[in-house]
Amino acid sequence: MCLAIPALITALLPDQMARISLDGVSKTISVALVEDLAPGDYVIVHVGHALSKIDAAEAARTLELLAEAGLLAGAAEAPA
Amino acid sequence: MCLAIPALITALLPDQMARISLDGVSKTISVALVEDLAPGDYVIVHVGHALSKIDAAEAARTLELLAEAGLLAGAAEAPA
Amino acid sequence: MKYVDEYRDGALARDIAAAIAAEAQPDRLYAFMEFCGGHTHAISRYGLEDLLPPGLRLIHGPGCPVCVLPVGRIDDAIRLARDPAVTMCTYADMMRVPGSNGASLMKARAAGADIRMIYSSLDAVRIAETEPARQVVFFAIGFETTTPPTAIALRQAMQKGLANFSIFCNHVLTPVAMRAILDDPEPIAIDGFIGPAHVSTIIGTEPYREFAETYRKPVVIAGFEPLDVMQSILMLVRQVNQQRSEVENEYIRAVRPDGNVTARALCAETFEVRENFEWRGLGVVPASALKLRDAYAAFDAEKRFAVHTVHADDNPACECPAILRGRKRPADCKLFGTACTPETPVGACMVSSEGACAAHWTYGRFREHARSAA
Amino acid sequence: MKYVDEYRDGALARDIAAAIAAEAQPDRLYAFMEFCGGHTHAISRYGLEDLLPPGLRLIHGPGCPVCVLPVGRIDDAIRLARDPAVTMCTYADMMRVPGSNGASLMKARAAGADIRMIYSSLDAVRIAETEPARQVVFFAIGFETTTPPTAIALRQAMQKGLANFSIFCNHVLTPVAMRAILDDPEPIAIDGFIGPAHVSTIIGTEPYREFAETYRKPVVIAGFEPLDVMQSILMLVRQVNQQRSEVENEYIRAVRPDGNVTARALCAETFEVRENFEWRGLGVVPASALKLRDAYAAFDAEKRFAVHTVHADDNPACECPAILRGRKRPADCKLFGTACTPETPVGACMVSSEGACAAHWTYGRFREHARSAA
Amino acid sequence: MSHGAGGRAMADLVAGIFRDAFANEFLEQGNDQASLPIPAGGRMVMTTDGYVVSPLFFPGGNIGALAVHGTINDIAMAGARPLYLSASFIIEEGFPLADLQRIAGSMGQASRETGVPVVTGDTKVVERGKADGVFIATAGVGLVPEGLALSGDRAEPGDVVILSGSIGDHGVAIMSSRENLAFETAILSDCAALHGLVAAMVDAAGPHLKLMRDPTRGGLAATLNELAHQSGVGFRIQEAAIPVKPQVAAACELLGLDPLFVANEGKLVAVVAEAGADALLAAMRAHPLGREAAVIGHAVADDQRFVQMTTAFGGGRIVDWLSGEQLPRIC
Amino acid sequence: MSHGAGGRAMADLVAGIFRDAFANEFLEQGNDQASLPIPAGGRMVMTTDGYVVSPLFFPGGNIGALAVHGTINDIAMAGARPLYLSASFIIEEGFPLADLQRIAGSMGQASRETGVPVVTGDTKVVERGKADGVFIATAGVGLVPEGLALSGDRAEPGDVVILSGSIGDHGVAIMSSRENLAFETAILSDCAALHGLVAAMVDAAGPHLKLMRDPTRGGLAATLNELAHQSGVGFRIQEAAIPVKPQVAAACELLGLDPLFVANEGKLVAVVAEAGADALLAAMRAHPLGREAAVIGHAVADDQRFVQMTTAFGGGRIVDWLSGEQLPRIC
Ligand code: SF4
Ligand code: SF4
Ligand SMILES: [Mg+2]
Ligand SMILES: [Mg+2]
Ligand SMILES: [Mg+2]
Ligand SMILES: [Mg+2]
Ligand SMILES: [Mg+2]
Ligand SMILES: [Mg+2]
Ligand SMILES: [Mg+2]
Ligand SMILES: [Mg+2]
Ligand SMILES: [Mg+2]
Ligand SMILES: [Mg+2]
Repeated sequence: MCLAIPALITALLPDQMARISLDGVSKTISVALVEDLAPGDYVIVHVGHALSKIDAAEAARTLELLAEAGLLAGAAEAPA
Repeated sequence: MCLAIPALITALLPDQMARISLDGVSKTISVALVEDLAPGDYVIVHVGHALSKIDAAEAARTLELLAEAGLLAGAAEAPA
Repeated sequence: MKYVDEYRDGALARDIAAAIAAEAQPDRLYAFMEFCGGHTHAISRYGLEDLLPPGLRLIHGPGCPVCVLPVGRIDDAIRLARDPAVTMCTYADMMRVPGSNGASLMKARAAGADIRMIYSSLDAVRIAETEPARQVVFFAIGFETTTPPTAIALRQAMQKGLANFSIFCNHVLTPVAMRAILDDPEPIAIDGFIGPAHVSTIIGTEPYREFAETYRKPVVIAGFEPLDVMQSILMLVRQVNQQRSEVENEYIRAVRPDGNVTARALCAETFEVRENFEWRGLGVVPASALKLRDAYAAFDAEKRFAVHTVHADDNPACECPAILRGRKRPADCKLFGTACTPETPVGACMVSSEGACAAHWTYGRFREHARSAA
Repeated sequence: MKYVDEYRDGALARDIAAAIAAEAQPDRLYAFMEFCGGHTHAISRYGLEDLLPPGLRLIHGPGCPVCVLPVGRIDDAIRLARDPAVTMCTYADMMRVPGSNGASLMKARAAGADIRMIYSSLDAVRIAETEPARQVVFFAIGFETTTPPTAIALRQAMQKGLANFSIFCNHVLTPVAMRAILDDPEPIAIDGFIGPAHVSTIIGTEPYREFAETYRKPVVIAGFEPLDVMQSILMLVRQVNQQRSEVENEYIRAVRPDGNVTARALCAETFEVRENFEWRGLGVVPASALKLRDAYAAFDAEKRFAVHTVHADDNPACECPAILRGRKRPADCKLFGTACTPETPVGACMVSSEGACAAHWTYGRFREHARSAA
Repeated sequence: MSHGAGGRAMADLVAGIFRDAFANEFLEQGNDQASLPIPAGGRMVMTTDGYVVSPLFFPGGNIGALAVHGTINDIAMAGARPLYLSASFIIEEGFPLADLQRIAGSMGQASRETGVPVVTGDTKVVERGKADGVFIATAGVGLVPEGLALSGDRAEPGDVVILSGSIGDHGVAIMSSRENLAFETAILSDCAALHGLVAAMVDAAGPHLKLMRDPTRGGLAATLNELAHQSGVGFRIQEAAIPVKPQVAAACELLGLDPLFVANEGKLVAVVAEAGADALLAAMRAHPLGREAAVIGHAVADDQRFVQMTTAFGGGRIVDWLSGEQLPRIC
Repeated sequence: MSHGAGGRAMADLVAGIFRDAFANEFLEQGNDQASLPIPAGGRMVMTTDGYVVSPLFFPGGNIGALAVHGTINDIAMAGARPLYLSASFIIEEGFPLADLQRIAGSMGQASRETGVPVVTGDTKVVERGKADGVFIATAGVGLVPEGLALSGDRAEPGDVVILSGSIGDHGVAIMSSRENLAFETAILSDCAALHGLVAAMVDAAGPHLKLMRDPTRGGLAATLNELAHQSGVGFRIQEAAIPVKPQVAAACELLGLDPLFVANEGKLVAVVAEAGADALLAAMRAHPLGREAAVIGHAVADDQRFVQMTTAFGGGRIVDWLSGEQLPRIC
């Protein structure tokens, strides 16, 4: 696999570097691979590099889909 | 001072080296500085080099002189 | 952890499991391959198999760049590391991977080689900068996810004018490996793919289209959290039931259709495709790996140190090729748990904890044991 | 040990002591300088002063090559050793000798410098041969005794074509230092010299003739064993009593009149006299030390590493200059036993155990203590 | 520090730094061994550990405090009262005296706070490059009350497994201070002496208490596997019951590590007969070092000696021993 | 050996090599501490030492035997019966297992021969270049009979100083095996456990015996100076009375060393009231490890605490502490 984890950008630094935070753990990473970042964004971090920005709206939509799938199951299990 | 000690040559080795022995302790040294050595000779050894061959006859003579000095002292101490 | 914990909700997982159970047809078998070790890890770590109906089987794919690197390349790395002038920088994952005759970077280090475990590709550049008297070689491994960080390290080294930095490039290509599995002359029992999470953040969804359209295998790109996996299984079951074969994207919060354009452009400029590359468990696969372009020959460790990889055979008793194609299970291998354990791995599937055999050893054995006890 | 034990016979020593007591005139003082630390060592180690009449005093000379090396040259050696490319090879004696600000090779090594203690000059050659990537510098120190082994090492290094071997030459000359003491403008209370043992095996008896003939000081070359020293004192008492001043040779078993001709020829071919050299305790003494001849410039560490010695002052409270000339005793120095001890030596006389102050500290204090208690 | 043998400088150093830091009547005796009173009754326990931590100073402690607490804990795990410690130092030439003083100071403080004196010691200095700053080996003895016989082989099916608090703090604190990993967190090592907690536990659970062990190197996973192996049982534990601090979980995610395998230095695992479990848990929670104590599972009959875990997610897995050191991962 | 933490490989290694080598019922308990019976009566003594010898194998022994004998000796010097040992190993990555086995084997043999079991142990492996092969720290406890209170501060003017045998053997054996010194001799280290000799001495001299100490690092000179300092007396010793083997004397001449400062590992110095000296000497000479025992001097009143020596030659000198390590000299 490729171990990567979503983390919050807390500060942009010179030389395309940034500070990230993950539940009280912070670290400096490279953000050279991702454009248009701002503090407050979440990025997927892999081997000290941001690979991708997390799309908050899509994340919310995925959670809705998950909940929906669960609900459907409830519906399916319930006598139709 | 120059720490040096008389040791017995037990074997001559190639490249102007030799084995020496000192009361059960043996070691390899350079004998490049002393000519005409043979096993059985005693040499003065300093920083891994033989500096000088011991002259057995002179050594004996020195011991005689020492004994003599002692005797003289005895004579001197005795009522003249 | 935001964007993590919410995808690890066990209650919701049981609901989705119920949906899968409800939708899966009891009279047929479903076999899905999760290509990536990340999914294998989630499945094992969270015990997802306990939540799936008996007719649904997950096949652990070759998606671990550590596992698939062939013995010959490990031997190369060890040989490079033993050069007294060389400081070898490697991700820690590679330390225990066995080369020929049980050699490994771990053992080479114990025998005196200067090998540093790094966390980021940029650490290797920093070491080259700090220790100009050393020849620093970066042991670059990984799929499309890990390739752009290598390209960035190369850029940094060039900017800093580091003449003592070079890259031993072993980056490999995910879609090519998937195709190699599907192209196997013997029939493959795979009904669909759980598609890579982080690889897809770089390459996007487009490269999987051929598997859906040409090979008629549904692909659902999924995140590495357990709910992502559950959801993608549900989506695959639905495609199968509806006789669809499309590329769907469950991991839409991080994966765009065109992936990371910046990263891909950088990689295209830096690397070119190798004619052939050997994969542990899959054999030689044409056009399945990358090397540095000629423009960067000065930074290519293979050129600087005249590396000539010597092929070394895998153990013939190892069932990895069949396991990676879904034909056998780890417990079917004679070596499993005897000659081959995580402490002394024989084949690709045991090398890292994401390998199919290692995952079964670490997380799965008790299930079989419980079954046999029952 | 043959040629050793027979010269350590305490009973015979007491007889010779009796002879000295009998022959020494009770109404006059005798002050003899043993130039060499070897004699100082024998005197202290065997407690010879207890065997001598009260009117006979021994003055410990500067005959320890470790003690007399000035701070500036120690600083040079430390500076060389700190060069990351350099492996400094030194006789262990030099390790603790203080340079400026309490620096020493021991501390430099503790701080990471690559410093090896060697037993023989040839060990340095062996290290250079074994470790071709290191710049091996041999810290050559010593009187005429230790100089020929350095010349041999140079010959070996040349034969082996070792481009990574060089010599930091600090060899010094015994007769020149004796003359410097005698040439002091203030009067010197020295009635005669116990002449060097092992130095004389190389230089022979001839170089001392000027001290007997010009300066009218008797010289008796003596072995380093305690009976040799006792006997030489007796011989000096006799010369004084008979108003002779000759060069006599008590150490005739090892010292020939012309010394070691082979060794001297080799040294003459290898080294030339320096214009000036500083001695700790004696100051700058013209023509008192050796350097490599220009023909061997390639092996001269001073040239290879552009060594420019910076003079560093001795502690002005240190009484070494007066002690080395017989005008004061260690206990007369304010620093003795307080600021200056063998653990933290301030002056030349405390640096090695053969220095006058160190010998008094180690072996002699109790005598003074006994006196003051009595 | 300079490399030496038997010199006065070294003797003075030992006398100065350590005698001051550890000051107690036994060390004052100044001999090569300490003469010590033996309390009446019971059996003696003895233990030793070598401490080789890197870096030597880390958030929440240093090698010195660790060397005191760790050995006290191994004594305490037998239910014993720790009596005396010895300390052997192996120091690399050139090691800063100020650091040695800080370490000795921490040991002295730990020793005073725990009431366990360092009664005898030794110092060796080795050449530069032949050690790594300083290594400390401590040994300790303690007195275990007659009749109490805790041992790793006493777990039986049905026994309850209790963990005294959150896991992974020490290992994460150490990793956060390693230069090459370069992350920052407020997590401190949990380094602490557990004999006080243990005394309360022995009081509360009496003969129901079967064994205790501190999950140090290899973490909770290694300890449970050791115990399973030694007792010939399996364990079944609940992931959801195991306390893990959010920062520890986050750091582990970042490095690809599993908190179950990360070292602790102030935690213990107890196995207790079911009848004593409630009393034991209550006593632990009443002690400052056991406030977060939790039942995490129980022993089961299993001739495979598996440690099985129900994940927080609801699935099942085996918690295996690690093969070698857990290294930060990228895949 | 590979660098690891808490892995099964390491646990197996410890179990395999050390359990086999040290085999005893206490170690068999398999816990992180050993539970031990305490014999009745008396006080306990505890000691520790770190062993860092180079080379690890030398004529007459190796670091393993040394680590057992040395710690037993420090216990025995209190007149105590050694009971139990602990052993902590710090091993450099890449250290050959065969060498470790040899060392463990020697320790096991020494432990069996002396009847003092190694009851608990620990192993740490550090990265290559961060140690020097293997370091061992042993600790030990022993039981000293009620009423016996030997201590370095008990020498009084008039007391007799007895040395148990020839000096310098261990140090010369070690030096002869150091590559850079390169000399050969038949001298073996005197490495031996002295508790048997000590038991005979305690029996023979009873309350007359004041103290014992083993002249290890720094040799006889360091030990006498330590004792002078601790007791506030001087010593006056006779060089001619001190046994030195001819090869030891010769090696010392060659290297410019003084046997008085060279380490021993199987010798002791005893200080005894004059009334007990003859009985003590006789008892020592009757024991295989004390056959060459000799009265070498006596304590004197001296507020300077000098160790004075009448040389074999008839003169007098002070035997000082060494300033730092004794190094081979050329001048
Ligand atoms: S158990 Fe080992 S040998 Fe067998 S298939 Fe798996 S990896 Fe290959
Ligand atoms: S005691 Fe020290 S400072 Fe004084 S004269 Fe001697 S060497 Fe110089
Ligand atoms: Mg290398
Ligand atoms: Mg250097
Ligand atoms: Mg322990
Ligand atoms: Mg422990
Ligand atoms: Mg423990
Ligand atoms: Mg000690
Ligand atoms: Mg001790
Ligand atoms: Mg000891
Ligand atoms: Mg001792
Ligand atoms: Mg332990």
